[in-house]
Amino acid sequence: MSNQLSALYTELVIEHDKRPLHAGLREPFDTEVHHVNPTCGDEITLRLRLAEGGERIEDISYDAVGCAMSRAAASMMADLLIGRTIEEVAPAQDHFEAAMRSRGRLEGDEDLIGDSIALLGAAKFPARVKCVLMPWKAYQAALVEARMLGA
Amino acid sequence: MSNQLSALYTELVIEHDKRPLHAGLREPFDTEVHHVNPTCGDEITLRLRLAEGGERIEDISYDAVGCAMSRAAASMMADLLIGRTIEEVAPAQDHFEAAMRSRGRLEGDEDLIGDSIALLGAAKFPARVKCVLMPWKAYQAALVEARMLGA
Amino acid sequence: MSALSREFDVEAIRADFPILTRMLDPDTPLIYLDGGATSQRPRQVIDAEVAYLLHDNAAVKRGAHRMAGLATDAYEGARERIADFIGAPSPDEVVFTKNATEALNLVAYSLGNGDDSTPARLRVREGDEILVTEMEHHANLVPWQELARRTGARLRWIPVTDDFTLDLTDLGTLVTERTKVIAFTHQSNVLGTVNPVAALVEAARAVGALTVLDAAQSAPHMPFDVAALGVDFVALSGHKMLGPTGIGVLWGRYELLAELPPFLTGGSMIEMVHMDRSTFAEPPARFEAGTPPISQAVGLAAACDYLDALGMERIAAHEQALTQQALTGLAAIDGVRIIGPAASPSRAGAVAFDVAGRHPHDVGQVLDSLGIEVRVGHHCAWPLHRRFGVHGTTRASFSVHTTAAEVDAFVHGVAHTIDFFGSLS
Amino acid sequence: MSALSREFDVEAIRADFPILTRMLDPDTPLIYLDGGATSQRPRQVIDAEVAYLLHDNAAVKRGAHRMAGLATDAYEGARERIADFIGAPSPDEVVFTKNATEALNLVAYSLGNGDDSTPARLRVREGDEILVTEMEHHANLVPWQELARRTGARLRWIPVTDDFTLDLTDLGTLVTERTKVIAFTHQSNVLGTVNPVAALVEAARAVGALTVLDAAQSAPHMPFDVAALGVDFVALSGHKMLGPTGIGVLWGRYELLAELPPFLTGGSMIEMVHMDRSTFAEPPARFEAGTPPISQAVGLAAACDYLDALGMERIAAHEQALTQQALTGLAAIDGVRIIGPAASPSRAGAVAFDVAGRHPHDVGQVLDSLGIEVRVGHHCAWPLHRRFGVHGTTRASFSVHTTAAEVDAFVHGVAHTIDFFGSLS
Ligand SMILES: Cc1ncc(COP(=O)(O)O)c(C=O)c1O
Ligand SMILES: Cc1ncc(COP(=O)(O)O)c(C=O)c1O
Repeated sequence: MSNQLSALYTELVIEHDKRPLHAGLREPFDTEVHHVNPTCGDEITLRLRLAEGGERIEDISYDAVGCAMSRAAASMMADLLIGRTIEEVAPAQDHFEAAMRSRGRLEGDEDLIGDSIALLGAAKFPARVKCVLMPWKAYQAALVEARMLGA
Repeated sequence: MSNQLSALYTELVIEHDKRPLHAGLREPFDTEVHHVNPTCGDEITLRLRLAEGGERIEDISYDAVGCAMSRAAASMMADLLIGRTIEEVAPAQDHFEAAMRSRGRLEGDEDLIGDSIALLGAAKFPARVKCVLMPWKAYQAALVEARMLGA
Repeated sequence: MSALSREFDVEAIRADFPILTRMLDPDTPLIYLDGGATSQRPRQVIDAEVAYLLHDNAAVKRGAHRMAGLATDAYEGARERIADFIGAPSPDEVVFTKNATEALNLVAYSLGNGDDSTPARLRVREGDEILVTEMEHHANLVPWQELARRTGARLRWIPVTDDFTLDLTDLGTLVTERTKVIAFTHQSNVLGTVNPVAALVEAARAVGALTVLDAAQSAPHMPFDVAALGVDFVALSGHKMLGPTGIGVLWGRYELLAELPPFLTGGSMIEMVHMDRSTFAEPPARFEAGTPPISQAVGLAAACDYLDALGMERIAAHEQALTQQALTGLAAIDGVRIIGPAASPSRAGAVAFDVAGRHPHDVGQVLDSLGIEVRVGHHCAWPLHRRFGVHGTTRASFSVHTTAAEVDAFVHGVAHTIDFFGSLS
Repeated sequence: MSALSREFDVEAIRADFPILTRMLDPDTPLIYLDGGATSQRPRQVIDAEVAYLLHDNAAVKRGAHRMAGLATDAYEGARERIADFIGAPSPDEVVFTKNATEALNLVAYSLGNGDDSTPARLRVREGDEILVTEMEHHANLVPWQELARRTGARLRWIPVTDDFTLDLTDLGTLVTERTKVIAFTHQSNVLGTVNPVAALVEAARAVGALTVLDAAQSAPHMPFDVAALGVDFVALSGHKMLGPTGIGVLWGRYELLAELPPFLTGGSMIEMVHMDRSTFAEPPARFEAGTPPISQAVGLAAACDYLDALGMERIAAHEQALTQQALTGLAAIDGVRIIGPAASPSRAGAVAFDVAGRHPHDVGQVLDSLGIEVRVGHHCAWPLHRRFGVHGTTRASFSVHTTAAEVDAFVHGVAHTIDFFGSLS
């Protein structure tokens, strides 16, 4: 197995791909979004449930069709975010997106992003960056919608 | 004066440009056409009058706005065609068009095309070929129309 | 292998494509199997474009100076060259566009742009029908959806059989007196299927419908002759036939182009312009608004020279042989399902497949690590993928410069992919 | 001359344009004064395009392999470069088209393509008004005539004064509550006049109309900043700014692009496609159907680098000086009438003129015999020529590589033309 591939398909990625956490669509939820990657046809439906006046993420459930990277990304993200406050996770989100877009120049901070650190091998492959960020974009959209509903 | 220019603006061209023959629009006529060169905005209105059951060109009258070349071409053409039969002039027309499009490779036959031989200097300048052929195109269109009316 | 393809000197051809010597990693040479998306350019094409730029560059059709004459000659000469390459009776039937997509949009928009002076045949209106197929590239589907939406016409489609061919069983009911256009692809960019042009042309003629052929995938890979095909319009892309990006071709029968309303408007396509109204030039000028892709036309003409020098028959034979090699190789791998007819020569050199349980992105990623560049996804033919119950496929496509050794490497690469993912816990 | 333009090393610049060493006749060097029609390309632009083709060429945005990644980087990098060059707040506001003409058609068609879900502001309908000017290039006139024809909207125009500027006297009545669009040129390609953008933007804003700026002639010749101009859409051509043919740019405010319906449809501009309906991607992808002009975008980015390295302020100063030199020179020749403002710097470097009694073709022919390449005709601005009672004009336009000696040769050439025809019987 080449170094290149082992940097991408890490054990953690394979594990999350095979046994994704928090997968499936659950009730109750505040908002649901559906995102598509138009270049490959991958899709994610994501539901967000907030608590404490919209400050805490009570649940994220999802249904993701996609490659190993994007499925693992969804699983890792849900596991990272559920139960935490929006304020708490904002830096993780920013940091992860920046690192993914850095073409490998930015090393990830595991304390901030947890298992998702295992995805950073994909940062060198622009087409795969989209796969990995799709669940995060969906979360963001669901959050924006939830805030609009709340406002 | 450069050779190039003297081959274009021959004495005959200048003469026809200054004192165009058969110019102006006259009655009676069978058909009238209006042609435009869309790249420079030059225009010609040409009237054709046939005789002898449509076999002989009784009159060609025209109003031409254009460069020296195109004005001279109209004058020379009218002078060449008026009074002759359509059958007689067809070879002149074919020969002149072929020579004009030959980029100077084809020498003109003065017996066939008369004064128009003086226009062949323009054959090396693709943009000017259009100017020179415009009156001939107009004649051709007027003839086609006349025949359709006659038929 | 036929005598023809044995004569085909791929190594000599490869020497014309400098990019093929490129390394992806220090020890990974490039194996480019994505010519179906865009082809690489031989140096002859690059050189022709550069030579034009260094000697004759000027605006075409607008100037009277000598440079403008030279540029216009180069541009109109390219039009003649391309007319000759596709068997067009006249260069005036060749319209330069920016890509095949614009060529198809041109027809779709122009058919909606007419007024009462436009012949009924060239005007799509409410109640009319437009027929496409289920295997179309989005470029030959969405413009027709939009024409239908704008005009109130109805879009219908010919389904695809389980054997990856057009299902013509109900053609008699799909083609009606209301059918104004039948638009279909010559060769599917996914399945490789080559469609029965004659049958569709006959059905269209019977009701007076126009035929629009998407030849983006076929023209670069087989002898191609618009006159013999009998269709009314053909769309091509320069960048898929060893030519530049930024140029495509619409071919159309002159008598149709002569009455078709314009699409893009602006400079060089007019006859007279007043503030409140304009009249338009004859074809092909009428359909080429603005400064055209001049150096790109020169490059495309050089690409036609290059293809013709190799010989389209021989190119087709070469690619057929490679296709058969790939099909046979993939068929022997457990878990690989080919999305397309199983055997050449009833089909051409795009080989799309599904690897059981593996997303195409992951398949493509492993192949890429071996230097093998194939395309993954829905290849702009989403409804076709839905038809076969897959989200996407992996597609290899073969070019004049592809070698049997590369096809071998590709087949081994696919086998390796399955092993690789199998080995991960 | 200002300190700025004195620093401007034209000889060094000329060394970058290999075509300038070309001879038209054995003893006639090329004096290219037709940059207003199309510019020549410095070797840096040609080299950038060739380097891309030799190393990174692949289809963009459609593949996942490394080559596709490199090509996409090159293409999207070019978008960022151009965004930066024109002062666009975001590269997502930069749409690549095939030329300025397509950019203008894109806006005109999209404004007619909406349905009830489209914001009223972005939908032109019967009874609406579109305002243009009498000095427009056909590219910014005919598309609006056609939009008016298709929708039943009314086309109106701002007249031009005898002083060759827009006549804003009746602007208050020309701009009404029904005005949906004001489309106007930044700099006339004939007169050289630079229009009062701020006044027109203000008038448009007062009634909620969109502004569309044709910057094909201005952006290559002066510091240009879309954000500062305050317009809503801007059209540019690559080939007029030292870049390739086959590429143009539409810039639009993101919030407008985000709600504007698509124009060309096909691959890469969709979100989801079903047989009977599709949804569309976000801008800029929504407006880039099919394979885009990839290597051309790379070339255009290199052209921006080149222009910025020279400095747009310095380029403007250089060309201003040449323009003033030409205006002064021509003014001294009997029988020459300049069609445009008499003095720089209230105008830019296109100098059109009429030679009493002489058709522009004949003037251009004599200049051409001296190696001086100027444009003749109506320059795609026919109504403007009608306005000034001329059938056509002769136009010289100046570029970064134009020297004072060339302008001198041009002025002498015009004098010589008059002598030449005067000498003929
Ligand atoms: C003012 C103006 N607008 C638009 C255009 C059209 O540009 P293009 O032909 O590149 O589309 C031109 C150039 O001809 C121009 O000068
Ligand atoms: C069958 C088919 N039609 C149309 C197209 C569109 O070509 P382009 O993107 O060059 O416009 C393609 C290529 O993507 C294709 O494969």
